[in-house]
Amino acid sequence: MYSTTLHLEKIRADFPILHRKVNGQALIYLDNAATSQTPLSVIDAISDYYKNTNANIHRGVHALSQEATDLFEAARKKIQTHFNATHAHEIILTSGTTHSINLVANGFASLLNEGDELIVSALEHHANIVPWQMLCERTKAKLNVIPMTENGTLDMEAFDAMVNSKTKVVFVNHVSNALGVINPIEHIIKKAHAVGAAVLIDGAQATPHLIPDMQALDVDFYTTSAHKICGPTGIGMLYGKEEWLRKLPPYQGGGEMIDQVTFEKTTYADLPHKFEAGTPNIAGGVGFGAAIAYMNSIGFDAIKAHENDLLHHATKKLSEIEGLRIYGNVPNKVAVISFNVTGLHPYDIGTLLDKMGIAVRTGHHCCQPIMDFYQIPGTVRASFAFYNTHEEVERFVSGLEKAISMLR
Amino acid sequence: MYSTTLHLEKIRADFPILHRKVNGQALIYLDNAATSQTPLSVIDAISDYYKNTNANIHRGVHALSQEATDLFEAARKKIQTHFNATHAHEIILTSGTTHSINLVANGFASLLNEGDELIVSALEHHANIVPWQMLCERTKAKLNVIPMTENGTLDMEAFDAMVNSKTKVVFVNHVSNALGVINPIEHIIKKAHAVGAAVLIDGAQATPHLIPDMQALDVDFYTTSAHKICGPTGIGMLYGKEEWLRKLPPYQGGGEMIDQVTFEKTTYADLPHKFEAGTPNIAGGVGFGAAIAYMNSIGFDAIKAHENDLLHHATKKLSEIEGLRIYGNVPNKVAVISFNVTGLHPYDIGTLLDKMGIAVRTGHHCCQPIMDFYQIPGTVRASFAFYNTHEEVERFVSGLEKAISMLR
Amino acid sequence: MNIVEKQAEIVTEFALFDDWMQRYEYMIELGKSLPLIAPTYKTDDHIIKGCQSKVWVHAELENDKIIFTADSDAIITKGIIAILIRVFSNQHPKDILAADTAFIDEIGLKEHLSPTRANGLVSMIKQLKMYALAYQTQLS
Amino acid sequence: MNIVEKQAEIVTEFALFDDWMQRYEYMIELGKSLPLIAPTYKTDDHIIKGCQSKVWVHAELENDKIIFTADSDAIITKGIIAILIRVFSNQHPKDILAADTAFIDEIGLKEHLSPTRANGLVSMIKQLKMYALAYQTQLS
Ligand SMILES: Cc1ncc(COP(=O)(O)O)c(C=O)c1O
Ligand SMILES: Cc1ncc(COP(=O)(O)O)c(C=O)c1O
Repeated sequence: MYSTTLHLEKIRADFPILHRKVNGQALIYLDNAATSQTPLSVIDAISDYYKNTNANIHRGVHALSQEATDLFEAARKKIQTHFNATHAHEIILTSGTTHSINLVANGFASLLNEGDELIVSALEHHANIVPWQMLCERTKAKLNVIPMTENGTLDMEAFDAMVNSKTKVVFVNHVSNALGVINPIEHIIKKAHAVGAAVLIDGAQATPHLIPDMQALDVDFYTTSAHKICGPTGIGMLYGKEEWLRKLPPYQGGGEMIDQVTFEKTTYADLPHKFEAGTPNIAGGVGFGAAIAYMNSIGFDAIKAHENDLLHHATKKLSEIEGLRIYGNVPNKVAVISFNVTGLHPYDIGTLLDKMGIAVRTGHHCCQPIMDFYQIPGTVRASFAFYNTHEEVERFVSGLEKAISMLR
Repeated sequence: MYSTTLHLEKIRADFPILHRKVNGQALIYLDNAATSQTPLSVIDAISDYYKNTNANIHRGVHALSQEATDLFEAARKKIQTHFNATHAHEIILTSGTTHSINLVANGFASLLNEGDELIVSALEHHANIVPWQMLCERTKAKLNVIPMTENGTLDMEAFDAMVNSKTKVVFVNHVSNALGVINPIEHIIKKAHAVGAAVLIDGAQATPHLIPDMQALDVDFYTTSAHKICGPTGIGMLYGKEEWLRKLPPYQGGGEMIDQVTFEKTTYADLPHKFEAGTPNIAGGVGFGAAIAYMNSIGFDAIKAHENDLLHHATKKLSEIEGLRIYGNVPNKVAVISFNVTGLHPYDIGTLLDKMGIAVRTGHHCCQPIMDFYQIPGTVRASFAFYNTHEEVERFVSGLEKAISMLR
Repeated sequence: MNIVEKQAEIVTEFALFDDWMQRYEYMIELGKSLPLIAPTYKTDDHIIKGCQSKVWVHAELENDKIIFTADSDAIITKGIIAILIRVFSNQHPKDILAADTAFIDEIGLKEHLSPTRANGLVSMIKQLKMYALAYQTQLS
Repeated sequence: MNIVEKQAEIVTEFALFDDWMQRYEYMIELGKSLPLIAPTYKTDDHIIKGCQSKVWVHAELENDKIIFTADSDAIITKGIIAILIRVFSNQHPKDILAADTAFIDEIGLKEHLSPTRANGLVSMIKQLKMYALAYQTQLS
């Protein structure tokens, strides 16, 4: 019963980990929103880098250093092309989404005044809340929150009423990691731009499922982590419009990001180096590029079609379970299902599923405000990737039924 | 003519890259201070992680997440043991030395007042200058510089006279990356502690050659990058004394580093998580642990003996070349030789050596103040590792002689 | 029964089961028999940190022995704390402090012994021993 | 000679050499023949960014053609800029703008063509073309 859009057997052969056993059972990995699995082509790109090319990059005159620089810059170029950024130097390679958002939030410290307003959404990951709270503490700017509604979407009327001439930055995720709901970022960007505010979109959960187009979105900042899209840990990207990246002061100080250093005065290097202090995660960058190439070799149209199949299949099956509630069960969402079963704690369900080899995430998913809204301690979250199968969905659902019967 | 202390043939077999050709010649890699090469055991640890265990760590109830967490925390433990830190939670895993220093400098922003003094040395890497300059700009603290002397050592009398009750932080590298000189950090730490100042030691260039003992040094902060000690890129450590790590506010905001998040108030997690926002470089951490294990399997006594051999051999040979000046040619140094040849530009020498397969670094080595002191555009730096051989030293010296004769 | 005997008893009980399902079903059963903490003690300062579910524990001294009561919002966690309390409740503080907890491994709950943060077993044991230490100090 | 002819001439010259040593020796030789920039132009605003060595370039228009002069503190860099100037100096701005630079690859200096920052060849070409663009705009 493999999907028709993808050659799943072949794809799954690319992922060694999908063939291992957990607690004596074949692993069913449904924790893709936390981190995706890594195909051999990415693992090999990293190994090959260390076996053949490893050297510190930029400024080295020797061949290895040049080759390593070329590999790293080729990855930046691949990322640029994938996200359709205007310039390669608009792609800052960071250690991940968290780093990217902190970089931007820190940069705004020098651009904000007391009384300025920022807008966040109630659906954000802590990574897109805490850095801005720190910024507000430093600048005395005010943080306004777009409220969420019972079905897990944003209250856009409230947002529209919230935007005004004091609004300086709006930061919202493209897709909520806790619920999988796709937010109306096009509208948010247009509305914010109308009052001259900058918009940062946290794309950590969107990029595994779709290709956001930087130029079409006209977004100011967009960020993701490689480990969410089949890439390695410790590397991610911050896209920033050139004009914004020029406006923001540098974040970290160190090598690479300087032009001239004296103890009296230091001047900074050009983009992208201004924001890439120190030796970057070179192997990580190379792996990130390989991951983008891998995903495109599968094709995002096919990925989307297959994932939607899985999502609808699973949603239908789960809806038949008594007392099961799916949070954020709206049409416009990615293949993530967040749910609870009346009277049962998500931790209990997760623990029993794990004994059956089924990996789901339980807890607040770094989104405590959403849990507070629903007044729940957490949810069980099953998140799917293109390498998951309908059989896995079946096994997950029957495993869940078994767990429920044990716990009731 | 392999060294007697190390089984070099066996060791070199661990490093695939050492067997490759560059510009048609067998590679001689003498750019170890920029980044060290990576043994198979580290490459395999990373590959194995992705093939068998990859999952997002902490808070996951499923087996993969637990296993990945255990691997990552075992690496932290290995690092703790290696550097003899009192607690594992005193080891913060960062993306590298640059990140570590920025974390500490940023933390002091809330602890300093106008008029407070900081002490830096003239021998620092930009990574240990620029973050503190940014801090001084933010806090109006004053940056004092320990001057250097003609032979590349620090003027310790000037330092002693500089320390006073207004001194709040002193930051010096253990070993200068541009010159290889070992600085008297024990004295610096004692003197600074006498006035209650904190000391950060940048150990990026010391840790490949010796094992600093955190407890014996009684240092407050110590930092290095894994890629300097046979580990992967994108990961490093910040050791901090527990009391100091508790005093410093968090650096980046995000997942993992929080206890409770509401839009009104956020509280932070305990050490080490308070300083590890977001998904860490998990595979990098695992590789870092493997690198520490690898270095210890060779043994630092043997490493030191062999590197000293290479250093003395090379120093002797180079000293015979007319017009060649070694900077920082003092007894207390690691296996790094920084030099110039009268009338020749380091870039020219580096370029010709590269054509002969010999990788050295040329330029300011991210230490412009040192270059300004000597009034030179840069130096040629040959930096040795335990896997280098006497034959390589010979070929380097004769290659250099050839380059000089071409350029003169 | 002393701590070692109680541990042995539990190990014997769990040895009857063939698979994890039976073990977990029994643990859930045990959770239902947990001596419940008085509602007044179900406060934040009785919560054990480091669990994904909430666990409250209270300790009282009776005749130089500690009586533990507890609760959790998750049933498996309740089972785990129930096992610990069955072993440690009604024991002298010094015996609690001296006890080892290798039996956890023997009853097939090894995965809960990892010092990571998702499960709270290590934190629970630590907390029970903290109570013991406090009362021990008070007694001596 | 036009640009293409000059490039062909240089390619022919370099084809005589068997190995990199001869090529570099010749380049160093060429460096010594570089039409030197007047000392007054050896200022920071004539420096080309992106080289590890310093390179100064100046351009003047004579009879609708650009005359380049230059200098560097490194001799190999001097050789590289000398080759570029030999090709581009005394040419019309529009021809300089239209020229391709594939000959660099043919004379075995491919490694200098990487757009990384350690060597400055790409920056040098860019700078020469910038001068050409400026004068071209002025002429039209
Ligand atoms: C002494 C010293 N400090 C700091 C650094 C910066 O380390 P990284 O680039 O790994 O952050 C280096 C590496 O070049 C160094 O040699
Ligand atoms: C929506 C969202 N934002 C931010 C993050 C943080 O990403 P990272 O941990 O890779 O920095 C995540 C990942 O958990 C996420 O899902």
